[in-house]
Amino acid sequence: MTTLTRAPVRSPEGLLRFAAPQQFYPLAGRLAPWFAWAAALLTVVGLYIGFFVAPTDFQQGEVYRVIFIHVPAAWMSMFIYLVMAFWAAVGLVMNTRLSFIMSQALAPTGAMFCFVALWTGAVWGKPTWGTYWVWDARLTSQLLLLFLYFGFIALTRAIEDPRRADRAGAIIALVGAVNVPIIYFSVQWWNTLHQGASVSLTRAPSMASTMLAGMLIMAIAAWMYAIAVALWRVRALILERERHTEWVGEVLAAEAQTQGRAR
Amino acid sequence: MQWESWSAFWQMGGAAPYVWGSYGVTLALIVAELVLVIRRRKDTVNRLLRWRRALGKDVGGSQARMESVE
Amino acid sequence: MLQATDLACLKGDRLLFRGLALTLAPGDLLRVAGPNGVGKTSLLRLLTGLTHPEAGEVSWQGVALRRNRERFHRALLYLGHAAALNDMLSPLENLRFACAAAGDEDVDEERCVQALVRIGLAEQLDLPARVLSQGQRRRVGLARLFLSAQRPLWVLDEPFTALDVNAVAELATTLSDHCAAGGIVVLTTHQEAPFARPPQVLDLGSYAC
Amino acid sequence: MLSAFLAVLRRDLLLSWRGRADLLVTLAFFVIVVCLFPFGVGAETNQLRAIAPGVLWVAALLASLLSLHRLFAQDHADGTLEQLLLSSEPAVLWVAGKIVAFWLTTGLPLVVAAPGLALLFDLEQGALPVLTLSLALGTPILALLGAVGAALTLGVRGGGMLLALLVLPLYVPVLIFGAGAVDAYLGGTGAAAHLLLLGGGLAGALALAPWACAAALRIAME
Repeated sequence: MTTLTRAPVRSPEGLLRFAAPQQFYPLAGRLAPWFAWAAALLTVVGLYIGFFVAPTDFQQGEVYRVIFIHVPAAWMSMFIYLVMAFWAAVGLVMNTRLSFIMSQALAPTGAMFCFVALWTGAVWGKPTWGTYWVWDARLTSQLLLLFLYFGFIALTRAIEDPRRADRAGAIIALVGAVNVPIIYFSVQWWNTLHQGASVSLTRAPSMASTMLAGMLIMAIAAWMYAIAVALWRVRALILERERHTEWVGEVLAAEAQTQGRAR
Repeated sequence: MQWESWSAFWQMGGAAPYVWGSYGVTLALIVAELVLVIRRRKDTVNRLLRWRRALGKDVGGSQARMESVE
Repeated sequence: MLQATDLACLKGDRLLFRGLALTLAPGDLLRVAGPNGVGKTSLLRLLTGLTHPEAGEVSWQGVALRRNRERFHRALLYLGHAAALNDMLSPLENLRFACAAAGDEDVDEERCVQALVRIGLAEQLDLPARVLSQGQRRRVGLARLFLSAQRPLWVLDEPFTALDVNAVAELATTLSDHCAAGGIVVLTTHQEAPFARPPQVLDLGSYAC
Repeated sequence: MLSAFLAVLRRDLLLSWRGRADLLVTLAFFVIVVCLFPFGVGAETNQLRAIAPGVLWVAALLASLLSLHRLFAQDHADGTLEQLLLSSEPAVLWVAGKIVAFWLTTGLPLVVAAPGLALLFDLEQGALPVLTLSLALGTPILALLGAVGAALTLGVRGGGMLLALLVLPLYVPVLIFGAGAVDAYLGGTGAAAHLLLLGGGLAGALALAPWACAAALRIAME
């Protein structure tokens, strides 16, 4: 016997799934400025230490001061990829939309840091090695990481259905994350075979503690910056995704009012 | 203090183009990213507001029906 | 027994329908009706487990599809909008592949030939599929009905399209027989067909958002 | 259990045979790309000998990318993919069948043709078996990884370019160990380590890629 009925109430599980972005949106809006200010403050402190406290390097002279952005950027670019893959995995397993949005919001910042690491590495290389680019294991895997970022961003942008874009992006992020260590070790292997260990970015162990302090503070600043920007981007993505819900309508109405007042 | 004068600071012991080139590009990229993020948010809000207004009457109607369902 | 509770379907950023529930027991023949774009195909694909609902759940014999995929797919025959024919293969090759890929290991070449002859493609058995007419292509897909009697649940998207009057009548008889034997049929169609007893109708338009 | 695997394998091989002109295009592309290099870098024998492994490997990699976007496209367009996803057999099996058929029709010809082309670069005779073996182990990895990319970009606008962007970075380790195997043999250190690593990579890709590919196909049908 066929029965065709209209369900009276939504299941609680469904409600929960719809609700998560709604609660995160205002939270992200409240948190982001704090992270942004922390980033700005730490950058000022870090750069002060880097430029005015840390001594001149006895081998490289002043050029080494690029380290205060190069190393944090390189760390962030790798770490953000792993965080992206983590959110992708969470999204695939738990089926939560917010996780996919998080991983997509992180990608452009990760790519930016990746490019910064490459650029500063190359610029640093010219006075140190006499050439802008060597096919050093780190630089090369950094370059490939940039391509992985581009692939992820291009794929998630090219697919129009957001559900499919989320999941397809998650798979490529995970495949990439499995490959990042493989790429790194293979490039290192290849590098040692072809050039020997003559050219390496490995820094002297006797790094002055003020140098290290400046670098670490800059790394934390990069962290704060990445979080702030990702949160802001998440907000825009959430609005876009949830546009057919009631609460986005309310948010938009409030935005329209403030815009009107500003004019 | 590491520097004898401000001009010594800007010259960076002869490595000025490399050091300031790195910092300049990084700063430019960060500013560009921030601008893009802020503009993206504005664009999204404006586009969605336009979208709501365009659908205005329809949305209102179906909204009412959805509420009557629940 | 096929059961759906509180289904919501999102396509792109548009909510097609929500709050849809249905229960189909052996012997039921359900016709999904509604204007174009209301989500008839989307509903059928939800019921086959090809897509996942935005909210709600589909279950087969009381177990949710995602926990029961293999058993459910053994019980299901879905014929979609596209005929699943490769133009470079003959109807016979296409049909044999379709059965083997679906997991019907007991279907041999002899039975495929019989099915194709019965549906009126005796002369086209070995021609490449690209020379077939629309109606003939549709028939190759429908030939699987004769080989899938052991699959209780048939989900058919527009099975009557491009068929002539006689073929429509024959197909209606086949579907009615399947239901009489305890099967379940869900289909979409825009045309009336002479079923043995009138199908139940689900008007999707009334669930639209 | 294997019926879906065998059915897909048999059908795809049959389809490739009926459309065999397409296969020759892949092979011709491989040959032509390899032959372009002497024009670009000069025909100095020692130099050609030195770059031969890399050239052959890069050309094989590009050639295997050439027809990759067609791996699932036809089945996607005509509805066969839907039917396969509704099979009661596990999707991993028939996905593996498709990948095997794809490699047999596009990868294997490259493996067979490579030693002949290597002679054009005056590669040492003893290195030919190493080259062949490295390609035989490496090109299946390319097919497996590529299949994941092909499934992800199925039906996406600009899919072909996107596919290249997605999979080429992932191909780099294969290229390194593949070309490296021949270099290592020529350098006298022996190719065993490289070939073992390639073999390990193949085992890993065989274990993981069909799953990822099946998941990507399910996503693509949503």
